[in-house]
Amino acid sequence: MNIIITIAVTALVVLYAGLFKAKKALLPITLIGLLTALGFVAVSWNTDQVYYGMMQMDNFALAFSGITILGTLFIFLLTQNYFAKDSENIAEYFTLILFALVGIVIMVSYKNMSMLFIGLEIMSVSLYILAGIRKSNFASNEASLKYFLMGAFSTGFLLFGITLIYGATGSFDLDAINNYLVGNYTSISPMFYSGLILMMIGLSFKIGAAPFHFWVPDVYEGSPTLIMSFMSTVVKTAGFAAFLRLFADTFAPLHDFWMPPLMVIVCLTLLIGNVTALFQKNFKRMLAYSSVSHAGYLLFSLIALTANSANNVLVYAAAYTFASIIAFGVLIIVKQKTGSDHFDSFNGLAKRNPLIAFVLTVAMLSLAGIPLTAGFIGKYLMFLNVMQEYQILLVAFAILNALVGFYYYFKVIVAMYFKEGKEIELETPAQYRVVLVLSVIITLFLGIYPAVILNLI
Amino acid sequence: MEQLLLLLIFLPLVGALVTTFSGTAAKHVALFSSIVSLALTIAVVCNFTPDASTQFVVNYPWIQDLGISFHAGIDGISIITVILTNVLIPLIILTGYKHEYKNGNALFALILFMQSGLLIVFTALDAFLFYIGWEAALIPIYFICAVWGGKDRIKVNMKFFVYTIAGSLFMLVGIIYLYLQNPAHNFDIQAFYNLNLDGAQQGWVFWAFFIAFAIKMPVFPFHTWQPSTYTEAPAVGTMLLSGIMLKMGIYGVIRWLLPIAPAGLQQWGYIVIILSVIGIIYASLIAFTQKDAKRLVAYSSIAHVGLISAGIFALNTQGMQGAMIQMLSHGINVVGLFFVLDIISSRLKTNRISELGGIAKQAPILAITALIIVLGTVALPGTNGFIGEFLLLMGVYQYNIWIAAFAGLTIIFGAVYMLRMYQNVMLGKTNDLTIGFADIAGTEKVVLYTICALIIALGVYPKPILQLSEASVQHLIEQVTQKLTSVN
Amino acid sequence: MDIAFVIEKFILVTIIFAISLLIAMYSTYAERKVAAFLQDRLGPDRAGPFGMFQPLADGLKMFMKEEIIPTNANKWLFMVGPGLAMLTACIGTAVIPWGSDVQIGDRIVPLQVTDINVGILYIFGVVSLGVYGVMIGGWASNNKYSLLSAIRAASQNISYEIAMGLSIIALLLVTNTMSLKEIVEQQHGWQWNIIYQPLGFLIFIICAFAETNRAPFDLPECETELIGGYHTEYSSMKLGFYLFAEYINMFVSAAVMATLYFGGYNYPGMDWVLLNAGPLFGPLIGTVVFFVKIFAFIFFFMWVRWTIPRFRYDQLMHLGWKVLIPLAIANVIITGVVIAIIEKF
Amino acid sequence: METQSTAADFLPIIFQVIVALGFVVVTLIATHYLGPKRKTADKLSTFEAGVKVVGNARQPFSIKYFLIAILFVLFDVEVIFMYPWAVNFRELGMAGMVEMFIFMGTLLLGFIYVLKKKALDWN
Amino acid sequence: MENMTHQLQGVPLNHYIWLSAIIFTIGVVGVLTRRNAIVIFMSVELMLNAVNLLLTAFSVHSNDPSGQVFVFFIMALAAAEVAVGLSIIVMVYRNTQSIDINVLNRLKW
Repeated sequence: MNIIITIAVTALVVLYAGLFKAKKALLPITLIGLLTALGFVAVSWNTDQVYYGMMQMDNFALAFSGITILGTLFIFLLTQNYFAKDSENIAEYFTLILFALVGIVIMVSYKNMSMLFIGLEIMSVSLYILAGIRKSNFASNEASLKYFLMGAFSTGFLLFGITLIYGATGSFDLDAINNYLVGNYTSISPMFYSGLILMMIGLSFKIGAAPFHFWVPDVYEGSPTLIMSFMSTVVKTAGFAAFLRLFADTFAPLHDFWMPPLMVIVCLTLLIGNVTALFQKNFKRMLAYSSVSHAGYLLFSLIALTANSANNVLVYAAAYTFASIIAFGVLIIVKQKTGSDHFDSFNGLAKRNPLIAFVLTVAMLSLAGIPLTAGFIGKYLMFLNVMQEYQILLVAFAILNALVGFYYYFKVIVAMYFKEGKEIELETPAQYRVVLVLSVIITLFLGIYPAVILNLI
Repeated sequence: MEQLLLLLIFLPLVGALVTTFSGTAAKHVALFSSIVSLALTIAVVCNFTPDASTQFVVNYPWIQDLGISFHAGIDGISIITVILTNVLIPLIILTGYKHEYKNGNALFALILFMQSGLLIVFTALDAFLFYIGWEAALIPIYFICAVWGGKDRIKVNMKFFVYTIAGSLFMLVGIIYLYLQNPAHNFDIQAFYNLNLDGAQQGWVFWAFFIAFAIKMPVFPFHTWQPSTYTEAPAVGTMLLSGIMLKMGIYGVIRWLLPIAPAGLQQWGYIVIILSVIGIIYASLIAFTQKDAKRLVAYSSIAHVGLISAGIFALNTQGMQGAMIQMLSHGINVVGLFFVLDIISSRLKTNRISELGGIAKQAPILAITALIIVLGTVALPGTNGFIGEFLLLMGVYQYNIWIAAFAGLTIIFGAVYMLRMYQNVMLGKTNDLTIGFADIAGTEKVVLYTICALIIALGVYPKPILQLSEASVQHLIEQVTQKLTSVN
Repeated sequence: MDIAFVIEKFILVTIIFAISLLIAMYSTYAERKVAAFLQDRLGPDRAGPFGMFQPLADGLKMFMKEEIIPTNANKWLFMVGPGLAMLTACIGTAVIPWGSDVQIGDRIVPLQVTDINVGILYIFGVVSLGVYGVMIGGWASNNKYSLLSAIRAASQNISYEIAMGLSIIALLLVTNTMSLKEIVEQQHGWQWNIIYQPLGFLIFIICAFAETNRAPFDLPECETELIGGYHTEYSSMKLGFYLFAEYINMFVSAAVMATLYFGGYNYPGMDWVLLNAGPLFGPLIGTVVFFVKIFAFIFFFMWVRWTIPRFRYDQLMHLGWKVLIPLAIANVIITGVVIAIIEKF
Repeated sequence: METQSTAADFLPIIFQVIVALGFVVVTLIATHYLGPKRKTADKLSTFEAGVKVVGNARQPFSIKYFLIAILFVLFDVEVIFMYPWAVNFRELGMAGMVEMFIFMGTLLLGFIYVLKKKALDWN
Repeated sequence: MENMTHQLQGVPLNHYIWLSAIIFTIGVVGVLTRRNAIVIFMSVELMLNAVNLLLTAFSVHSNDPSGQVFVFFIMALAAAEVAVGLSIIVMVYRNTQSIDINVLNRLKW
């Protein structure tokens, strides 16, 4: 609760700081606010507070809050020189991101369907605007509109699902719903099943899982890169946390019912995400599709529900978040210099910018899941989880997809190291360097010694 | 004593780090580091008791929640590969001395990094650690080949990489499967050995592991990545690949596949042997037709490895011992061969056999050393190749006489195409291209002399090496037979 | 189905409907008379004594005029517009308590169409709907002036609606109910809400002026800028509807103000009257009092129209957003705090 | 607590709607037939103060109006939340009041922001 | 009177469910088939209103006020969505002079 209040107040303070033309103070205020929020995360660890039956700050919620806040913090650091050329309303963008973060924290800690909805909407509405902050840019406009229409559409599904479940159980409370499932296992209302499927569809839309992913690449590509990095890392993580909280805990008794459709979603997501990513010539678009495929891996943990599912998602999400932040950070720098986000603009990057090339390499290796990076641990845990139920075919399928993944992640490495290009020297602002290096350290550290994060939840 | 192993593994890493930031002195730093490693290896060998036990064991908990520990040690089998690695790395670094590499310090750092990965592979007693090392060794070689390679390097390397990683992912599945079967929920090798898997399970595990190893070795028909990769890779890369990396596959079979899934081996081993023999013949035939010396050596390597794998899968002491010794010899010989070719190509910019000739007149020392290496490769008695191939053939013979007969062809084939190549390249008329060929000097001499010395020494007096591994091999065979009887 | 109930309600509805139409008609007459009085002239005096039949003549004229629908206009919406305006104006009276229950024979008849527990919200809803009539008419005319005027009307209405809603909240803090009937009952005798909510009432009445598009907030009809306003293109009874709707709205808002702040049908000394006048006439006297209050408000509306000059549009928005809304919020807070102090919780 | 209104309480409103609707429809139809019909092109064209019609009226207008509409939607919906609170003010007591004041404070912050952004300035 | 009230109150829950489902489906079909951004948006609002209706019905049926409270939330957030959504549509319109979503296909997949 402190966390939410802190972030919300920070958002307002930033908004007003912007109003009174205190541009220099924006970032420091934001950072202080986020660090305070992180402090609260640490302080409330293991306390498992429930707030009015609406939110539960258990370790699950706190861990995901921590990662999303940290991710946001990094993304804020990447704002250096980013917005200035786009608009005067920097404070508003900051505020919107912070508001989205408030929604995210609510999303990961809800204990009542209404909070899920509210959190989701706070987040989504902020993002609709953020996607379109380049007002005169056509792609940005389009991204914003598409995201908005799709978001609102999926919210409709989600709400109808919630309503049906409410009709069946008479409550929005997760515990009550769970009790209903356990208590009436043999006579569950058909409304509940349809509600569950509708919720699954709605949430799949939100996290961009196939076949409800079609908006993802367009929206991601159209949005400003920084916003895209926020959407595809922090927001996605939150979406999964929300998904997980609902399905892994509350709906767990019905696992046999919802697992098959989920499996279809997972397979489709993996296949479509990977195969389409393979054919992209544009780094940003490739990242968009790869983010779809990562949604597939993340959903893996729900196919085989074990005590570790939640933690596995956490590890994977952490790995994915930090690696992606690196990728986006580098993309922003490169695009600022070359004006293009094609793979070609990375050609020969390694010669003049060994540090950038190195961090991006680590990020790509992590996304591809090479050992000694966090991404490997994430994938390993997912495989392990599914192997426990001996879904060998599924694992084989995932492995094939992982192979495809290597192929396109290495494209950029190939471009950087092995291809000749204009020898460009990138300016890496200090804050970028901090973020990139920190993220690499986190990625490698989690890859080499993941024990710190393995038993968090 | 444990510290010795840790030092062995992590020294190259430190070396790599220092090398990266040491500017123009990079190659010296790298060489120094590798020589220290070699010295440590000698220390290890001196302290090694030649029995079946695993020595220098280190066992630290690493990721306890997942049952992963940093568990490594050296026994008679791994010591051979450790020696191989640490002997070859300084030589390979030395071969790189003459070249003017762009970003040379990165190259040498990567070599050292790879050394570390290889040593982890060869000493790991924890399946997860083994896997980590397996992949850790792959990344540097990928970069080495792709950055400093020939003009087709990108495509070729991607193929190589995807092949290898595909294999290793299957292996990962196998490892996870074993982990789940293991009631103790850890990756300990001994626990894996003790698992009671039925025949079918062992069959699955066998294939999961075998594909990874087969791609690495490479066994026919998983070899398609190899010749082009060898050709496109820079000389150091080729040497690393053929000299050491290849042995990862062989070592993996001996260390992991055999003891864990002997029943699977029994079920499917004949297929592997047949594949190996097909590979031997196929590679030899192709080698005949090669116009490029580097490709020829690459194919010869496939043929040799085919024999090694046949020997291993024959599942007897001779075959296994032969494999051990041949791993070492093949590593040395093939590095030598590639270095000779590298010397030629760095001077003449070509490796096409038809364009060369008469080098011997211009560069007698090179010709002599090359001859020794070629003879070693064709397994002339008195050279290191002879012992290994002889033992391997013995092993295969015990398994099946016809297969042995076919496998024996390799020796003849090998002799024919290798010597023909030697003849065409070194002897004959000196042409316009080769007329100004300068003889070897400096570091080239150091490397080639060392290699020749090793070839002859091992050929004449292989006993110490055989002794080192004998007990462990014996133990391994016993273990496997015991397990086989218990399953059946 | 309870037939008696339905019949009773239909009769009541019809009566109220007729009365409001009548009042609206005569408001036009009154307006001219008041204007004349304020400007020291005579006003209509030809049709009937004192021009009493003037409204009837006007009405008849409306009926008999030619109906013009411009070719560019959207026909359906052009007709729906005035209809909707009239309709929403007419149904607003449904929840206003015209008097306390009367007893006719054995039957107790409430002088209120219906007493729902969200009466205030109902009125608000209906008033908001009224904007649609204006918007649709203005848009359907396909005339720039009409459109601009309609938009102005709409944004004016919605701007003042917020302040109005906020001022009502302060009132609700006092009354604790949204049923108009109950609100009136609470103001028994002379305990009118105006005593507790003077500021709220001030805000409300200003907003009421704006909501009914009456001067000084009659910008949508500002002839100097916008010709005839949103009904420039209208003629015949459709124009009549717009004009009529406006007067009915005035009547309704006068009634609402009287109900909410001036005790409705309550007056000092009513207990004594009720006791002596019997179950039928006692309440009817209350009703008369109520209508007196309404007329007073209507007169006030007219008085203001001919006294205060029209606002500029920016002044209007400024007043609505920057003065009334903060004031209304302050009013809510003060009211809340004061009640909290008095009740000591 | 409020008296619960039932669906039946809303029935008379429907009666009133019926009556009003009947009146409106009948009157519209009646005038349609009563008035004279002498149509000319000039009469049917859009009236723009006697000047020739310029362009179409369906064109974008000042964004300010749009802004007002959006702000209205937002503020009005937030005000809706206060109604239940106001009605139950005494039952909710001190806690309710503090909570609502926080809510109003937030709203006020937004309002001040809008003011400061000059969204409501007309010129 | 009693009779009538009873009849009004006695609309079975199933009818509400079917009604809402139908409205919801109309909304979904509207979103999927229409090309005008505003119409799509209105279809979405239709979906939300179907939800609101059903929630209220359930709430009354099970005598649990939380369903109606939820409706409040939905309304408030829908308002926020309307505000943002319309702004986006206006922004797009100003750039393209069109709100046909078919025009918006410069980003292809």
